[in-house]
Amino acid sequence: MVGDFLLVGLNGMTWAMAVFLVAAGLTLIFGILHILNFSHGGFVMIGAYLTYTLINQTSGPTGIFVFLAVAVLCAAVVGVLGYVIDRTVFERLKAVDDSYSLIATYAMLILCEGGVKLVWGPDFIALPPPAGLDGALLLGDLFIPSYSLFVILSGIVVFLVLDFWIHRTRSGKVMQSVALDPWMANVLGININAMFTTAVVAGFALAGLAGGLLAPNQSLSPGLGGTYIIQAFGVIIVGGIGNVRGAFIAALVLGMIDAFGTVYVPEYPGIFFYIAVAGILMYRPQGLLSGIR
Amino acid sequence: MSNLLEVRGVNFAYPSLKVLTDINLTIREGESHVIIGPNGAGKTTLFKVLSGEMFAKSGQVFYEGQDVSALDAWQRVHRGIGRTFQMARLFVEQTVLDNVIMALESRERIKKTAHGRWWRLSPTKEIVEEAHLRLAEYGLLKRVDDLAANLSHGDKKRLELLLTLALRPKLIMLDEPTAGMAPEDRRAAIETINRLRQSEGLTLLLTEHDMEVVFGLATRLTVLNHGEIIASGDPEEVRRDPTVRSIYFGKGAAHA
Amino acid sequence: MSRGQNTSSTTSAANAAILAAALVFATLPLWADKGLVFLAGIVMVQIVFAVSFNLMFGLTGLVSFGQAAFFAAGAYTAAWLGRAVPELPFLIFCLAGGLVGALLALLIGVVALRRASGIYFAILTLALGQLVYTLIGKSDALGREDGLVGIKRPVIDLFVGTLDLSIGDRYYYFLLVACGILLGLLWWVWHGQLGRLLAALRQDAERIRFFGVNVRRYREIAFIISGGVTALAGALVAPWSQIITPAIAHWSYSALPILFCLLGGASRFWGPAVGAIVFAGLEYATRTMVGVSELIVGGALLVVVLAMPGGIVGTLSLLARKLTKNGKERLNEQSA
Amino acid sequence: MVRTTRRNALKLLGVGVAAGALGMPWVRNAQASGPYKIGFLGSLSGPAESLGAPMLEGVKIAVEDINAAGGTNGRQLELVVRDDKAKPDVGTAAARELVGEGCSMLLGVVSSAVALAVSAVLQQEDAVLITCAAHSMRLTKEDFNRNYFRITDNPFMRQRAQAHVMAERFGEVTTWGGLIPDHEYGRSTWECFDNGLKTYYPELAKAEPTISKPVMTTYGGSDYRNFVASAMRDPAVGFFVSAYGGDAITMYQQALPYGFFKKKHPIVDAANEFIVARAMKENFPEMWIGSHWYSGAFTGNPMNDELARKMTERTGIKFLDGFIGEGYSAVRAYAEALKTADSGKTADVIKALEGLTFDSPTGKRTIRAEDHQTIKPVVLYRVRGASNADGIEVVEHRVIDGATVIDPATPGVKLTF
Repeated sequence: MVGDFLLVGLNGMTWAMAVFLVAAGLTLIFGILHILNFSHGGFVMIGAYLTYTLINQTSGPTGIFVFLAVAVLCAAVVGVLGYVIDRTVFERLKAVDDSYSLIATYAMLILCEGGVKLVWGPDFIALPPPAGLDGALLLGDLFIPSYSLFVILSGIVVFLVLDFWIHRTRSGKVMQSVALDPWMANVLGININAMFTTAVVAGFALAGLAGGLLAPNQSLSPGLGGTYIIQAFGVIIVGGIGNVRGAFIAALVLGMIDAFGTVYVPEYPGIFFYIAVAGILMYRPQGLLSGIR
Repeated sequence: MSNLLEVRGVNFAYPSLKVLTDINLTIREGESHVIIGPNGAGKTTLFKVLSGEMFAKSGQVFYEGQDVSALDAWQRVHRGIGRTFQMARLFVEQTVLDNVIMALESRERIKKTAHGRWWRLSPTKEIVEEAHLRLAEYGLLKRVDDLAANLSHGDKKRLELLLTLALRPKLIMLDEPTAGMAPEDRRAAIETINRLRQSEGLTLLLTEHDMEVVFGLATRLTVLNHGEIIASGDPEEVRRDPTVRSIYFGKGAAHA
Repeated sequence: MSRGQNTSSTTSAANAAILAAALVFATLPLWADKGLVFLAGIVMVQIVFAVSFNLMFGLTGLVSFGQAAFFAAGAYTAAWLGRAVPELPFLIFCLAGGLVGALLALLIGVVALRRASGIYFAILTLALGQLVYTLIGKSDALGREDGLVGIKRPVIDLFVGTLDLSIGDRYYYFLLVACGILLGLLWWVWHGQLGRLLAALRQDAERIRFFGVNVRRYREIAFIISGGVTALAGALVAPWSQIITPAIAHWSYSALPILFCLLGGASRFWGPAVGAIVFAGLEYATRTMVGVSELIVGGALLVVVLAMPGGIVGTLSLLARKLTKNGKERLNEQSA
Repeated sequence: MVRTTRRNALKLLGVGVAAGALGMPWVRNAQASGPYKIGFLGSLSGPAESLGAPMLEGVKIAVEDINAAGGTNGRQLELVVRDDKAKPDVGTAAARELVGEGCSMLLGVVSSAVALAVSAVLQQEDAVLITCAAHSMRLTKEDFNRNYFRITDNPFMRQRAQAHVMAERFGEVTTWGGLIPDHEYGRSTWECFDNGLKTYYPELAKAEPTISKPVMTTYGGSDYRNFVASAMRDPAVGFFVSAYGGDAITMYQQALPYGFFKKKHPIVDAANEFIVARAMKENFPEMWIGSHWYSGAFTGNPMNDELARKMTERTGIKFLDGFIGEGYSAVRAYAEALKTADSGKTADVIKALEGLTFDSPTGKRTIRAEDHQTIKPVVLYRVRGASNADGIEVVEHRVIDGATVIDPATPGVKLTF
């Protein structure tokens, strides 16, 4: 019974950290530019496909470090894509109403799907976890897949790095002030356009990184872009606008509720996520935490 | 003169900041009551509590002898309270005329007359005529078709006053009605407001910074400092009140 | 009186366009193939869906991301009643569908509007909508994941005789008339005192509050009318598509009216209609371009949004205003 | 891999553009002479694209073959292609459009939801539909109508045949569980498999099977770990899985580290063909998979060998999905029926199809006149990952005579056990 409880908790954690990895970049862009980037999932997908292709270029079994290196490389590539998109699309979205950015990024999601299909084809693809992460640890009679642990660890590391950046470094604090009051930041001589671009590039790089790290988590198909996006939306809104800490907490809370709900009320799998989102927003209409933190 | 608005023991606080402390205040019918005080004294908060935008943590607000403490702003408007804002609030995407029509129709909706039925496609002829009449009265007739957003600062203030008065309130609360106006406009505004009070039988409650306006308008004066009322009464009495003087000019000046 | 900035010439041009579109829809079965007629029927319903949504979005300024829940509520109610009590007249099913949608809107609206606003409201309605979606997919009476199939087109009793709508293009014309009536109603609400009040409420809720308006009540009213009419559109679509699946309650279906409104222009009554037609046209034109349709649809959408931030109708009317203004200036110069 | 699929996409694009050029919306002619027009309706985008695309390839090869051999009744076959995006409303619109263009003979359809939706409007549109994959039992049971035909097997045949083989081969495995997506198709496969176990274990293994309540899963998700954990806790040894496509890949991939496939054996996969195996390659755990058509099971049949050769030539893929064979067979069925129904009129085509026996890559097939279900061999193969160039190998295959596992023809009546 205790073992069951632990197992479900662990699965909830895995889900939570997977969604947090996707949500981290989303909440960063949302916090600074107030653009709810629908296409974020699309770029996570591109990161995953790129990882697949790069890993297949290497011969023999892939080790963890090669895998990590590839994921970081994909983050860089998607980050560059982010720079291009910032210049061509987001640049123009600053002047228009918030809801218009929703449709523009929705269009970009469709474009991502079309692009992935053109390059990689419509067939399902699977990438196995790298050597060393394909097994499981045995804790008593509890099976813990090492890849699950890897996802959990990745989520925590990404969170800690982001949190350190935002709270402990100068550029992070500047970013906070831009999010709070771009006008005032501008008055104080901060190049806010550069900060906007930094946020977008960082957000996209995080999408690419999430795609790379999560590529072995599920099957790859051109529909992958839509798989995580609604969960990620829920997480960043419940967490509070642009709040990385909030998103982290929200991911954990929602992941646990969903995992235990799915196990103990199997007739309605997946419904608990939405009940939790609605319930929390009704209790705390501005999310758990607010402001970029 | 009977009491129109009565405030009894009102307190208001934000989680870490006490804003209003034990406010007791009476507004008599027909008077022009001005509240003054330094920035951050709690004038705007007091206004919000009186108008129903925010609710006091404790204490009551009576209007025409009835407890209105629990009523929302829109309900207090139904009872006859109107207000303007420091920065004039208008429907900026609509024309000046449409703004006035919206106010007049709202009045009719409150009175539940045929002019205020929600399913009415266009405003009735009477409403449109009245709107033009009122605009003419305020010298805004030539701006009828302009977007409210394109009006000058003074015109915006004037239009907002028109809109508020169009609802025929008994008590009108003006939050710094002359803020940002040129001196000559100020004088005109004092004149208009005084004329209105007399012709329409209005009771006025204002906040104001400009002393010329304060003494041009006030029949009674209340001084608010750090969320407390430190003096209230005839303007000249208040002017001579030692506590007020000590707060404004420092301790020594009070005896001068 | 002059409201808005439409000059008479642009107004008449817009009227001509509306008339032409109505004419195309009305004569479609005479010259187009069945597939196109079917699509046109869907588009008509989607127009009502989008315009009723825009009552909240464009007029009142609330973004709901759960509008599909109302559409599905109407469709499922009407289809389910058609099975449970087939002897009752079809119009009762439609009205019941609308009523259920309105009630659901009341429920969701009261809860969501009381608590959240802005993007939080959008995500709250999204979550509530997904709840409805999941519950429909798990309900045996509603056919679970596979939906209700083989929905019959009705025979309506017209007092003087019965009209069998299952024959030929009759249901299409019925749909045309029904959607026309619903759009007429929405037009009335949009342009009438209520609509003007809601528009004012969007621009400055504080000001309208001091006009003695219970802001939350009116937002709820907008939400309920919007939900009710959306549900009516759903009720109408069931016998047309003859199958309904939970997909019509999914969040991606809620994204459609937002898409139409922004594409066409949310600030104008007919904007969402233009958006729906343009989007359907785009999908129709790319339907055989297997493999690249996503690229074309996505690309076109992106270009339209970036080039026309006011939507198609908004941008066109801005253009028209500029043109007529230039024309007037030129006229003035000439006369001078 | 990447290069071939891109070439495929371009080829598909070519077909699409040609079809688009043919399919002008204002053409409303139903030709009494000239070529017979056949409408392909299938998922060419969206989640089921990788199923619809090979189906279309099979259809195209059949049309080319028949036309190269002089056509039917001296008339050529003409193919018009439409995408249903696996959405019922898009499917119905596309079907109506095809009919409007004179294609009243429709075939294809991957998704059951689309099949049910299109099937419901066939009579109204005066068209015939032969589906090549849609497996919902409702189509030939409670929602049956005379204008609908199924060219392939159904869950009753498929899953009972699978249970048959299990009872025969793994008589000692008497405890069974399932991982079932919670939709009609999923539940229906489980009911049929459950029925098969109860029928064949006592008969063939002389043992009563103990069957657990199946684990019902979500679909289209990214996390199946909790479902896998539930299945691991289940005492059952044999497992039946009917998760599909990407969901199956995700589930298998997440099940691997738990040692699921070491603890549970045998695994029966309802219908994934080679889709999942080709994706997972060396990591693919051994399982028994149901298939519409497997070329290796019918070598020696000239139609089979020729189809397999052409397909492998075109795509470079060695392990071909069954959808190809079914698309091919559906065209063959129409061609055969048209020999007697040379008018091409719907009523005549229906009459000719009822009870029709025709040649297919799986040998002779007969369409039952009563409920329009085809009697055909049911195919199963045992596949596992391998360290060869393809990454997978077929260890063995079994073909069960369809007539021995088929359901009684009861059109209009819901299937009950």
